[in-house]
Amino acid sequence: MPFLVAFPLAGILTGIAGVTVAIPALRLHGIYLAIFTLALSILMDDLIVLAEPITGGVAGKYMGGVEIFGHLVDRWGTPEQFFWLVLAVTVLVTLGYINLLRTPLGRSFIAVRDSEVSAQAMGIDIARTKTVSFALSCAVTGWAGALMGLYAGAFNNESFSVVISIQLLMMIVIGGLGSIHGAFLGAIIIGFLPQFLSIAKENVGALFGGSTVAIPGLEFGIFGMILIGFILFEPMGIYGRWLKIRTWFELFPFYRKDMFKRQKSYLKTERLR
Amino acid sequence: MSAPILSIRNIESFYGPIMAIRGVSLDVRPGQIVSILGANGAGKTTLMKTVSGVMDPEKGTITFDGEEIQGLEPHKIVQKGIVHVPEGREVFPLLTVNENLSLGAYTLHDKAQIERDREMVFSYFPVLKERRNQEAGTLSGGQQQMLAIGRGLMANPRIMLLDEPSLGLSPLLVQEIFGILRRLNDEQNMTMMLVEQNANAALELADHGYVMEVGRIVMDGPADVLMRSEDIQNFYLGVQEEGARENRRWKRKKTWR
Amino acid sequence: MTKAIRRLAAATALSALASMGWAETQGVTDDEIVIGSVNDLSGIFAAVGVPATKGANVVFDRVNANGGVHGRKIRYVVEDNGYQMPRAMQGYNKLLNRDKVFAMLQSLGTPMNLAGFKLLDPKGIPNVAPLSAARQMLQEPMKNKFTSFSSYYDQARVGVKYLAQEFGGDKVCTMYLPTDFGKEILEGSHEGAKEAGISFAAETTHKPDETDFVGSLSKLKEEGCDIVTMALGVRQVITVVGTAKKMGLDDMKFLGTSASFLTVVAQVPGGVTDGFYAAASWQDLWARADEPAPKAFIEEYKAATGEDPVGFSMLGYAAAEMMVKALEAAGPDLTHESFIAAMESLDYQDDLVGNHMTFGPDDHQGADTVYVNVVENGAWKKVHEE
Amino acid sequence: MSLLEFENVTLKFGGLTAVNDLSFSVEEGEVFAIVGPNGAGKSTVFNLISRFYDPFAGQIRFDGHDLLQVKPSGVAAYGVARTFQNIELFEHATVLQNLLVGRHRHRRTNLLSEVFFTRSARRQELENREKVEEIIDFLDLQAYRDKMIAGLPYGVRKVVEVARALATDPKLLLLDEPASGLSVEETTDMRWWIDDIRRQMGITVLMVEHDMGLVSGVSDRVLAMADGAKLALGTPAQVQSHPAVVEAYLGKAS
Amino acid sequence: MDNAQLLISGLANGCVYGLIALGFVLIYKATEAVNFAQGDFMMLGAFVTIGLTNTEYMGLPFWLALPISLGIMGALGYLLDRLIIRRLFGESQTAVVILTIALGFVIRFVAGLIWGHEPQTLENPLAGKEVRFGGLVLGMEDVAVIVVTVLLTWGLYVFFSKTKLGLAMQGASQNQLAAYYMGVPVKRVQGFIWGLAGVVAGIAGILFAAKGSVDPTTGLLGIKAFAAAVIGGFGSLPGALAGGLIVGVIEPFASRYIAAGYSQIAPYALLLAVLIFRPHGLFSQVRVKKV
Repeated sequence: MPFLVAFPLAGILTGIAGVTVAIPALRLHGIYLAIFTLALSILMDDLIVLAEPITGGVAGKYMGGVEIFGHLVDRWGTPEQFFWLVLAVTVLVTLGYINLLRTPLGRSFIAVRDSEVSAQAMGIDIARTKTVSFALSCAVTGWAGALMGLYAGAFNNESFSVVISIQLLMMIVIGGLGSIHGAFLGAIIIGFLPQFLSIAKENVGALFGGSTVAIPGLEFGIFGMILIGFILFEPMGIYGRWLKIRTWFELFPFYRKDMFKRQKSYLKTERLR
Repeated sequence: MSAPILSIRNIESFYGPIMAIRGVSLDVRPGQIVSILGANGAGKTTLMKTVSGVMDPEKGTITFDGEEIQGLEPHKIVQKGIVHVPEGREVFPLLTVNENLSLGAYTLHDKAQIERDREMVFSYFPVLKERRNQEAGTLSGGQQQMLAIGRGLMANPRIMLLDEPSLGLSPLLVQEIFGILRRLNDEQNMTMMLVEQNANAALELADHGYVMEVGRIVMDGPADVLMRSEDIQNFYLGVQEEGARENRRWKRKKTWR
Repeated sequence: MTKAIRRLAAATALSALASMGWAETQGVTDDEIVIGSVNDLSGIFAAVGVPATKGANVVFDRVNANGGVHGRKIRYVVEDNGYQMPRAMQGYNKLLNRDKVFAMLQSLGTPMNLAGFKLLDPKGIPNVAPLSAARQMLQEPMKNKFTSFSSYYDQARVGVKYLAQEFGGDKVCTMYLPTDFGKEILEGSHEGAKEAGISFAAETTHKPDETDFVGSLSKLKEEGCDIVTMALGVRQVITVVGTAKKMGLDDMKFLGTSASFLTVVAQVPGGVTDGFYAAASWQDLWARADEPAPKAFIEEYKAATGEDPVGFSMLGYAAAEMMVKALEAAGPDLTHESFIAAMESLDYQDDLVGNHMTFGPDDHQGADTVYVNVVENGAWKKVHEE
Repeated sequence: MSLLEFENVTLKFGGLTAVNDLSFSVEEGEVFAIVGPNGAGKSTVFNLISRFYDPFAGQIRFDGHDLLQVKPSGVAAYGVARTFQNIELFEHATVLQNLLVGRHRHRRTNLLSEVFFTRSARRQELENREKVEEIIDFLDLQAYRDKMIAGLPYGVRKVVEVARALATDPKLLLLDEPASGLSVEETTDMRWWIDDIRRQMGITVLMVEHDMGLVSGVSDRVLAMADGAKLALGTPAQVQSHPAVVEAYLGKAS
Repeated sequence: MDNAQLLISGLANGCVYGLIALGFVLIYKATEAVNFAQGDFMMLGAFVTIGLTNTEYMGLPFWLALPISLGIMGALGYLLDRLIIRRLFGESQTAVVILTIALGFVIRFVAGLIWGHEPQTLENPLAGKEVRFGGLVLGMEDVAVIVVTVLLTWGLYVFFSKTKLGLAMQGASQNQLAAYYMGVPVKRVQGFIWGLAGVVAGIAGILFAAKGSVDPTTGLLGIKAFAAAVIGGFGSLPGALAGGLIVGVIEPFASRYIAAGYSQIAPYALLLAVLIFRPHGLFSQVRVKKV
């Protein structure tokens, strides 16, 4: 099957998979939904192994380059082409996303998030909205998976583990929750951080004249500390920091230090639905 | 006239960059009922929250019984005898009515006293007794309001801060609640600071009134004097000539603006 | 006949080498050789990757301190893959493009290695002694791939055969995690049962977070299993053996592979693991702590790192020694071709791991022996080799 | 035919009867108020119309449709909009976005045309915005158009909720305590707005309210409820002077 | 007979899940935050005790080490709240969730740094002893786990429902503002509960380390315990125990009777089934909001 057919199809199929997941998950909220999806991801691992004829089981599958209009796009052979392919997909998806957010469907997402009762009273079908959101996010993730496969060249049941899901979540936190900017900023940081750390590690090692001795888990440790730092000092992520800097310049010289100081706030139970 | 038990001087509070109260000063004397009137967003609730410590003031002092209490943690302020009765949605929804009342007496230790108080609350609000084993979240809006007031009474406060006790209550209940407040003031000499939209009832009950607009106190005086003021009558008591329909959008300028 | 063809191939390779003699080999400068590794330093196999890396560093530091190999210092760059595919790919990328490594040593993880081959093979970069005992480590093109030891498959196969002959069991069963590691051992157990002429009776599957094995052991008991091979996490192996003892399944022989062949497994307090078998492709370190080679290693490792070595430290050390030997044999004119030729010429007795390492043009697996060991009084004891 | 008909509706929660054999009807074009003590079942009537609860017995018809046959999200499609006693706005969105959500029942586009923002999607957005701006003008919300709900004062939120309900272009508007917590000044505004909603927009209004001044000022008919059942029904003056209503609800003074 | 054995060891194992789940529920019940590092706390508790007890480390007598390590764990829990979590007071619980996930990374890193990555077993007086009745065998550690878990669940249940402080904690989780209005020192109460959760994690860790062995990744068991808490209906203490027991019992029966390849997914499949049919767990703590 040509890539240009297979690729959209991948999104559609994962979208359908998203729908099948969404239907039983419709009545779930918060932690219940979180653990539901977590359990699913654990199950998925085993399903991939069980579905060996399709998935190649533990041995996994391999993916070479693909041809688009006669251009060979291969991670290893023609990295520039690969880059353009990924960039194009990312830009298109982001544009679609922005469009969605300014049209009825996108607004109904916000409505369902903030108040299910009044969304219903506005004529929004909660079940359908949630299902569509699952389908869309799964479809986009499916494309990401396809590109990831093209990037890694090989994938099996362990390629896409829970740890990656957690990492993705962390990306969003570091970038800034709930904004497209934040997602990109976070992805950039998380993408470069491991490489940056290992480079830094070598240089530090060289500085002290020692060898590049590895400390087990150092990266995750540092990663965790950076995250804790962000949540404590810049809960809005890098994007939030950027907004503050922008405000500072916009208002200069009228900026007050406590402009973003939070007044005490208090939580109420989320056990009422 | 006795010395004020609660005295607020030049308080300023912020929500982020927005100044919600801008230098408010007021006094409450022992045994007095003080009403604060004002439009929505004038800063009345913010003022109360600042007194009870759930918001920090940026400037100014709050003196209670000779001690400065501004910026103290809220539970310390409760221990000193200031109890804030929030509007009705602030009950503990998954606890029973009885448990809500017990928590009201959190700072007290005399078990017999607590049980007496509980019976007193039940006598004021019989419906709460009927529903004492029901989860508070399942009560109707008005019943939650009653529970919030009853819970405040359980703390045996020296001064009660009441935030819109009549919100969402039927006219009959509003009368009853204000009757209860009156009785508390008469029988137990309870000091109260009251924020109300129902200015009629509030001024009727109060000894002294303050009017807040956009974070400032713009007017104050004994309740009966305020009730006679033309501005108050126009803007807070709803006493206005039912003019011709054509004039209905015409708004009189408030003299203090 | 085949020999002639091979010689011809070697000759063409040589002439090809000569024709691009100026082409610089990546990762080699006048004073440095860069060796890379994509290892797990933080994920679920950190307990393997970390000591192995330290062991290798001990060797490289010593060699560097003594002036390096043919005047070149060795720089060993280890990337952490956290046992994740995308991280592994990033690691390979960095090593190949930024560090321009000459060869890879001790990359961990079967799927990660397999994916890495896609990058290594086109550049002909050698992958030496990967920390994976899967058979695919020597898949085609085999030219640039070298492993030290026999695969899990062979370990399970030989172990089952030994136990069958020794104790006359007639039913083999396998407890495994459904991963590449588990499947290898499962297949090896099947093959071992076939070769021993007994039957394969049952299998049970598990999750890495499973902590209770009463159910699966009852099932195996019900099926009448005599020999149980295990492809589980280390903690789980200990629990399984302990639980079986409690349940009184004394006739069941448990067999692990090199993945369970760890000193800690033998040293579990209370003799819980006594009587547990492990088929591995090297010999235990601490059981031979008094023999000269292990003793010297333990001392050197302790002096360099300040801690006691474990089995994987020994493997890392041995792999690095092998790398150094090959680099030395390749001579001062170091290219991939000269290195591969040197690797293929290696033939030495490694007293530390207790193996004879031989390579040849069609033998890229160093040691072929499988050692069957048993825990006795808190230590591993070798009972069989094949 | 009446616009909204309740016919012998009964609803029980566990052992508790929340609505007891209630019948009433709302005529097109009128302002109909429900009054009654706290816990009388007034909000429950609204929630029945919104289909949040299934009645135990009885019929609810709107504009000739059997309401009991539709899902909660289908009620809006018939032209019923509502506000909530405790304000249920979309907190983390702007006033404008809240109002645009109100337009959701008029959505003609599908997922694909929205993702690609096709001509029809663009045209629809323009129409929606136009309609919403009309309502913003009508309720004097210009100053708050791009403000987040989370930071707005209580009085403004109440108005925004009415605006959002109006954005759906309803035939029937349900207002649950529109004046509670409002100052006298704001209540007066609300009163004129309700009047305009009925007169200028031709929308029928059904409201629950405690402020008898507002109720008698704008409503044509009043239903007084107690314990889930009908206590009295008639003009504001009739109901206000009904002895049972005075005893259970209004008390001495009024 | 066979099944009785499966049941009883499943119960013992389920109690371990229940113990960790108790920690989750404790914090949730008092603060409505979810501490995703609870499993890592347990691992830490196990290692702290190993560090105090085992001969290769400090070699203290077990019964002396026990209170010390529980004290350390309690202090760690309290300090965590005091120094970190308290700064997030009043912020969305998502922040706490992500923070504790990150904290888990850090704890695993630190534990690996101190105690290494190889599995270790706690030297304890119960090791190797077992109880037999009829043909059933149960390790002494298993008996200890069951007894301690049941007592602890009962004790905490009484604490929450009968004592003033317990009531105050429940109130504080439902409405922080109102709790303050009642004079409940909400932050201090939360610090106390984090400390208590640390102690519970310590107990779980000690029992777990005595029963099997621990390494720095042991904390990932927390995911399964979290699932158990959710099955029970997050926020209910008896629910946590029930959920733990269900998961614990389903495991041995699944691996005994369900075909290989499928048996290991049984607990997760069960979790999905429970959530589909009872979206808020068996002992649901979620109510419908009145509008």
